[in-house]
Amino acid sequence: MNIISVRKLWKTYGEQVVLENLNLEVKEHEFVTIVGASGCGKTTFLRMLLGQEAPSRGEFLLDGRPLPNEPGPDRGIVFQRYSVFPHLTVLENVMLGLELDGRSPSARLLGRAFGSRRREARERARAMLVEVGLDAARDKYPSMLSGGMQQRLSIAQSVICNPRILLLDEPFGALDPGISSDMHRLILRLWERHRMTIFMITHDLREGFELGTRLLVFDKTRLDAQAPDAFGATITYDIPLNVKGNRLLQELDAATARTERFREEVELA
Amino acid sequence: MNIISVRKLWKTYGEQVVLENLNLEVKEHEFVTIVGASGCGKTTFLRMLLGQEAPSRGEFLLDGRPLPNEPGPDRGIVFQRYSVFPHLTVLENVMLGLELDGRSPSARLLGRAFGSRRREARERARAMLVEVGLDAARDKYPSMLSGGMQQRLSIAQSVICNPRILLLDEPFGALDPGISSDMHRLILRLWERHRMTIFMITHDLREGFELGTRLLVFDKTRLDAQAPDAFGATITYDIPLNVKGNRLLQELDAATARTERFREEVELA
Amino acid sequence: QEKKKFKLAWSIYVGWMPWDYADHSGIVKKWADKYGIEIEVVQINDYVESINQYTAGAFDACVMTNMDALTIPAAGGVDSTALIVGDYSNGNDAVVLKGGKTLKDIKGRNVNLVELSVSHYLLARALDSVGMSERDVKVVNTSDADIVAAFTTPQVNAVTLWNPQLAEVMAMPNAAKVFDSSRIPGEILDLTVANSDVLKANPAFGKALVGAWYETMAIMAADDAKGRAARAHMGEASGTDRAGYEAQLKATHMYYQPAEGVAFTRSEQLVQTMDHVRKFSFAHGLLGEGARSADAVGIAFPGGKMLGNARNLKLRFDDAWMQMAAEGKL
Amino acid sequence: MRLVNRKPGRMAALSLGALPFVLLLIAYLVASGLRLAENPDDKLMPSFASIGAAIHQVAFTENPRSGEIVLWSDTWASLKRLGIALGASALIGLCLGILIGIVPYLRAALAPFITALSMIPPLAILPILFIVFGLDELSKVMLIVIGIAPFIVRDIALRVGELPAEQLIKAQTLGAGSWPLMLRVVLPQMWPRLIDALRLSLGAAWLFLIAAEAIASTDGLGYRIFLVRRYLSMDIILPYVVWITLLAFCMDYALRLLSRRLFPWAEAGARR
Amino acid sequence: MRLVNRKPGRMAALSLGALPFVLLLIAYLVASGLRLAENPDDKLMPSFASIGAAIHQVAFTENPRSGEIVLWSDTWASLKRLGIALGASALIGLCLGILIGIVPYLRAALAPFITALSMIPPLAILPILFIVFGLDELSKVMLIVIGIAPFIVRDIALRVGELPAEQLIKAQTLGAGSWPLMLRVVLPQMWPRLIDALRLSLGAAWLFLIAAEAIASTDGLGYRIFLVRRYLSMDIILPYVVWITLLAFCMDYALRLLSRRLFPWAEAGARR
Ligand SMILES: Nc1ncnc2c1ncn2[C@@H]1O[C@H](COP(=O)(O)OP(=O)(O)OP(=O)(O)O)[C@@H](O)[C@H]1O
Ligand SMILES: Nc1ncnc2c1ncn2[C@@H]1O[C@H](COP(=O)(O)OP(=O)(O)OP(=O)(O)O)[C@@H](O)[C@H]1O
Ligand SMILES: [Mg+2]
Ligand SMILES: [Mg+2]
Repeated sequence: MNIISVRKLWKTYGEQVVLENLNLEVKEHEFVTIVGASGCGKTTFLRMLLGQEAPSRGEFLLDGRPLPNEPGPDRGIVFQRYSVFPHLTVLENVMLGLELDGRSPSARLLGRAFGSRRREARERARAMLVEVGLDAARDKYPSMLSGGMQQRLSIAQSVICNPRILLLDEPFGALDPGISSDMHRLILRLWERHRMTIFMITHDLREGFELGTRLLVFDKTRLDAQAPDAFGATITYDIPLNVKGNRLLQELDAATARTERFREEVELA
Repeated sequence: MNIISVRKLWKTYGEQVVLENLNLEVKEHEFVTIVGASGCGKTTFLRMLLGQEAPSRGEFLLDGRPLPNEPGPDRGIVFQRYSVFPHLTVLENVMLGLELDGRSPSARLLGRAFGSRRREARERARAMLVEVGLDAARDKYPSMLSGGMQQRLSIAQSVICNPRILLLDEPFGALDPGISSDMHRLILRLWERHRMTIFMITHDLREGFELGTRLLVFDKTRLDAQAPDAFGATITYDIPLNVKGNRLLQELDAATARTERFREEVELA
Repeated sequence: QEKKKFKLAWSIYVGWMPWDYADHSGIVKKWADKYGIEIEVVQINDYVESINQYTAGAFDACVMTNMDALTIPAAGGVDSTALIVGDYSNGNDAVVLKGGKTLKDIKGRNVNLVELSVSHYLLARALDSVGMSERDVKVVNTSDADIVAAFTTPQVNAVTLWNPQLAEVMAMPNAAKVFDSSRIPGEILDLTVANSDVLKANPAFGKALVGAWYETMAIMAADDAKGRAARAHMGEASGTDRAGYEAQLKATHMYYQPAEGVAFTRSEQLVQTMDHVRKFSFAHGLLGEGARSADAVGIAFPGGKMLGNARNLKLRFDDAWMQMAAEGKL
Repeated sequence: MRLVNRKPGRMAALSLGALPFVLLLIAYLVASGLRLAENPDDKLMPSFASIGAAIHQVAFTENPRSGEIVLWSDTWASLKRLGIALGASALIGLCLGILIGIVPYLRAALAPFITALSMIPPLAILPILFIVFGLDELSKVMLIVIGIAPFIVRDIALRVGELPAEQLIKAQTLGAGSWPLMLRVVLPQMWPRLIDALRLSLGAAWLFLIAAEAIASTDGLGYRIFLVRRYLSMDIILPYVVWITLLAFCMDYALRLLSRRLFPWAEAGARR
Repeated sequence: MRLVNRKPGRMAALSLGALPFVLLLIAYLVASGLRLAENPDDKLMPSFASIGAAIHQVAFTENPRSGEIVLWSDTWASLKRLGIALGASALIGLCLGILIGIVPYLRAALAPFITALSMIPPLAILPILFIVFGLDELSKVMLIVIGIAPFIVRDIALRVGELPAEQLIKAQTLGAGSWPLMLRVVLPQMWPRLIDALRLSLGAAWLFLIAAEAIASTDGLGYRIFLVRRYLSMDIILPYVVWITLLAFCMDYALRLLSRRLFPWAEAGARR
């Protein structure tokens, strides 16, 4: 069965139609990348998937049932404007999701883990921080981090929980190519291992093509110059992509090698 | 004379050395693009140029005199996290700089323009909004804009004042390729017309190479795995680029054409 | 119903300071022990609040003036008995003018005073005495704590007030006392009042209170070291010293002997005074919104004399307790 | 659905909001009934019938002496004082708060003093206030102002301090001097904060009003309350207190609506 | 350099901060001198000599009756009451404020009631309060709590409402239920806000303390002021007021330091 089904979905803000007549079926373990012009409604779509916004019209189904209209641990998110918790250090920010893990009583009662569970959470968080290159900054507060570091922290915080569906809103926009491809690898590995379903918005077409198993293009099909808000965007292209996980990892390595070569060339110059 | 001279500049936060021994001379009307790993101190460098942070050691000269340690209208900025004024509509946000223009008494007294000056400011702001594609959203408040729209608003707000030095911190990171190249054209045109000096941080190497007349790479030259904060980054490469304004504009047009072609190809698929 | 623990509320005023001394020197405890009960003596700084609390049932006895006894507990349906008539104001309350010689000069002025208090009553009696009425002045309600400071401002040029504020005001330049309570002796009474029901069920409570009071009176009246010490204690507790306190005593006619209290309680003058008071109170709406005439609340005096509605007898002047003290039967 | 996401409908919200008031009313009725059973003349917690009679007396019957209806003339006198005082406090709070919040030299010079001022219990230094402001209307208004303005100043200064540094820097790069910066960037963002601060200080404002009217006055809601306190007329005090609370509640509500209407950008950002 | 960017040094800040106090002192000296020249017995603005004598009396001389030094025993009694009341108010404010701020159903049920509560002038319903809470220590503490807790509740609720929606959503995607959300995300971010709210309500707390002590008490700073007020003993009242202000000022300062020390993340974000 399809994990996500969207049928005749409309979203309006007041007079403005943002999305119109959206239809989409997504199977488990797909990696959907979304591209589209700025302001066309990509984030709005993700927000509806999250349960933060309600559709104005149409159906939004998860596993065939209406999407719960509240966020839940099954759907993780990395917001476009990286939002981390200002009162927690980097390490605590990453541990939070593990500590909140709903199964243990201490998590339910105190939102904390103790003893061996805490140690384990700590270990896993540290390992994740190493992966996103923030281990050295683990005791800093978010306000002391650079933009890209906050972005990576936000990614680490969300992916460590291994949600069933992962929503990424321009997650690598603030990262340099090297770290960006590290992140690609990380995401792909988690995607393979936990068989997540991923929705990722990106402005980097190459990234969209390379990472996804399917690329959606959001665009307006009708335009009225007099009333630019009268028509909304919808999915204009839905392109299946054939490059798959392992193969892509190899390609990424090749790309990294190319960057290295550039470096060397520059050094010679 | 050089507009900016940096001599033996160090910047530390507590124990952490962020920048070490930076030396740089920049002439008027240069377009300096800066690349470097996330968290290596690029934004910190811009913040010092702005007067928001003081160097820990070393000299920072503007026109041969110590940089004033406060921001001023000669140095415009587009922050990495787009910061616009939440209480002003899009149009008012862009008009603000024109209204604050220090020469008229009403600007000094009330921070507003009246009569013909106001009409003129309005016209110019509207024209700028058309250029960044926000004219339809001109009466919205920033909280109602998408991430990319806020970013464009922030750019429009800063460049409309034609500062002598323009500081851009990953200005196009949240924009799709089409709008991004529109922005490139806009910036280049302003750069040519007003003979600004521009510093632009970017993570898109291509963007860095194509736009700038000079590319700086920030990186650490020394590393201590035990104490990752003990050494700071500095300028490891300083590459003069030869593509110049007009020629680049043509290249950009070609690039746009390529995107269009991609579109058509996809449509055929 | 019978009980063992009782509470007396008192507030700081010259005529009631003996309660503080009686409490601190152990006299109250001694008398309470004698009757096998416990009496808690509680100081409440806000005079009105102490009566309100008594009326609301938080205390079994409380000190108050005759007028307040009528208008607050009695009008509030709490049957109250005046156990002890401690003193009357003999100059402790006065009308003071700034830049005026006689009471007649008050005409047309704003008079600052604690509205509906004995000061108000005094002013009414004063105006009466020169053929004026309240219409000839404008009463401005001013709390007793602020009245001295108010008098220092140019806007205020007539006040009615009591001691020790009176003394402070008189110390200021160009303050003239134009009428005081010595002109209406025996009309402003300081009483110790107890709940009649409690008293009926527990006569021991009344006996202990009266016994303690008159023992204190005896000490206080004496011009020996102990008496001086007692007066010094009372002065200090009221925020001044012995000299200051004795000055206040001079304007207070204390009934040191129980017999004097008994005699006064039995006198016809008390009936007349209470008649004045209840008429004044009724005219100012103090007997409650439901009161149709000054007769609404009944007042009983020794010897079967009575004022007002006999079926709503709520204030009783009872000489029996003081009589017991006078006869040494306690 | 999580508790934090479950939102009551309009009707549910209204009835939920009314619930505590109803409970309080019931508690009063029970307590009052118990007391009245013991002493039918009890004044502390009068029955609704006698409160109704008192209300009729003060709110709908002309006072024979003055020809005025007591409640309305009291209300009018009090609201006038309160209005002037709130206006003055808001103005002072806004101006000083912004200045202290944004000009470091002024902060250094004034913040400790304002802090100290806000700690002085005004009721303890009334005599000095009388000398400075006299005893008439001015002094009552001033007592309220002294009571709440320092709070508003400090609150606004705190809020100015919470503005992100980036905004102020951006404005300066757009050519704003100190003064236009305050006028165009700080001030407009402080309006909704000022309304919040005013709402939070309404209770204190009424308190000081009542205290002021208790000091030397011939009309006003506070005057009446203190006057009838002399004979424990809770049948008048309680309706007066309810009336005051209602007036204050309505002012609070009006201010909130005003804020929503005038500053939509402020609501848009936050959650509530 | 723009005024908003010019920062005084440490010494300059200290002397600037002292300036208004010095001016006030001078103003007092002049006014007092003028009044005393006219009437040497004037009690309203006593000279420093007589204030000094009074201070010596209350602060350094044992009271022969009780063997205590009045000022210290008063201070101790008052601080105890204040401390308990502030603690209780903070606790109530934090718990209720967070609940009201984040649980819509609770907000609907309680926000109007708390608003109404905060508007009731407690001094007007004293008789009922005293009947409910008695006349001993509890009632004094309760008067302060009733006076300031509603304010803190409302302030905290407002602040919770200002938390960005993204944070709460993010926490929920990380698996937080309503309770852990409050505990781990909202509560910690409210600590510095609570300290701010406490600082802002210190003045009111002292006010209510003094009012409570003036009504029913036999010790405490407010009691002493009440006691000597009828003699217009400004030579005692003024040092007491200064002492109260100083105590409150120090509490305010200590709270600010505490907040800086304990919640570095809160300072880092904002400008100040
Ligand atoms: N206020 C601060 N306190 C402590 N450390 C800070 C502070 N601000 C920045 N840093 C540290 O300085 C370093 C450089 O930060 P900066 O923002 O300049 O990086 P950047 O090069 O702009 O990175 P990015 O590309 O991710 O934006 C980071 O390691 C960051 O942790
Ligand atoms: N709260 C709101 N009120 C009114 N309009 C809104 C609101 N939120 C979003 N919009 C509008 O909805 C449209 C889509 O916004 P959205 O954030 O989904 O764009 P996006 O595709 O994510 O763009 P970007 O790539 O720039 O992030 C925009 O035109 C925006 O102005
Ligand atoms: Mg978006
Ligand atoms: Mg940066």
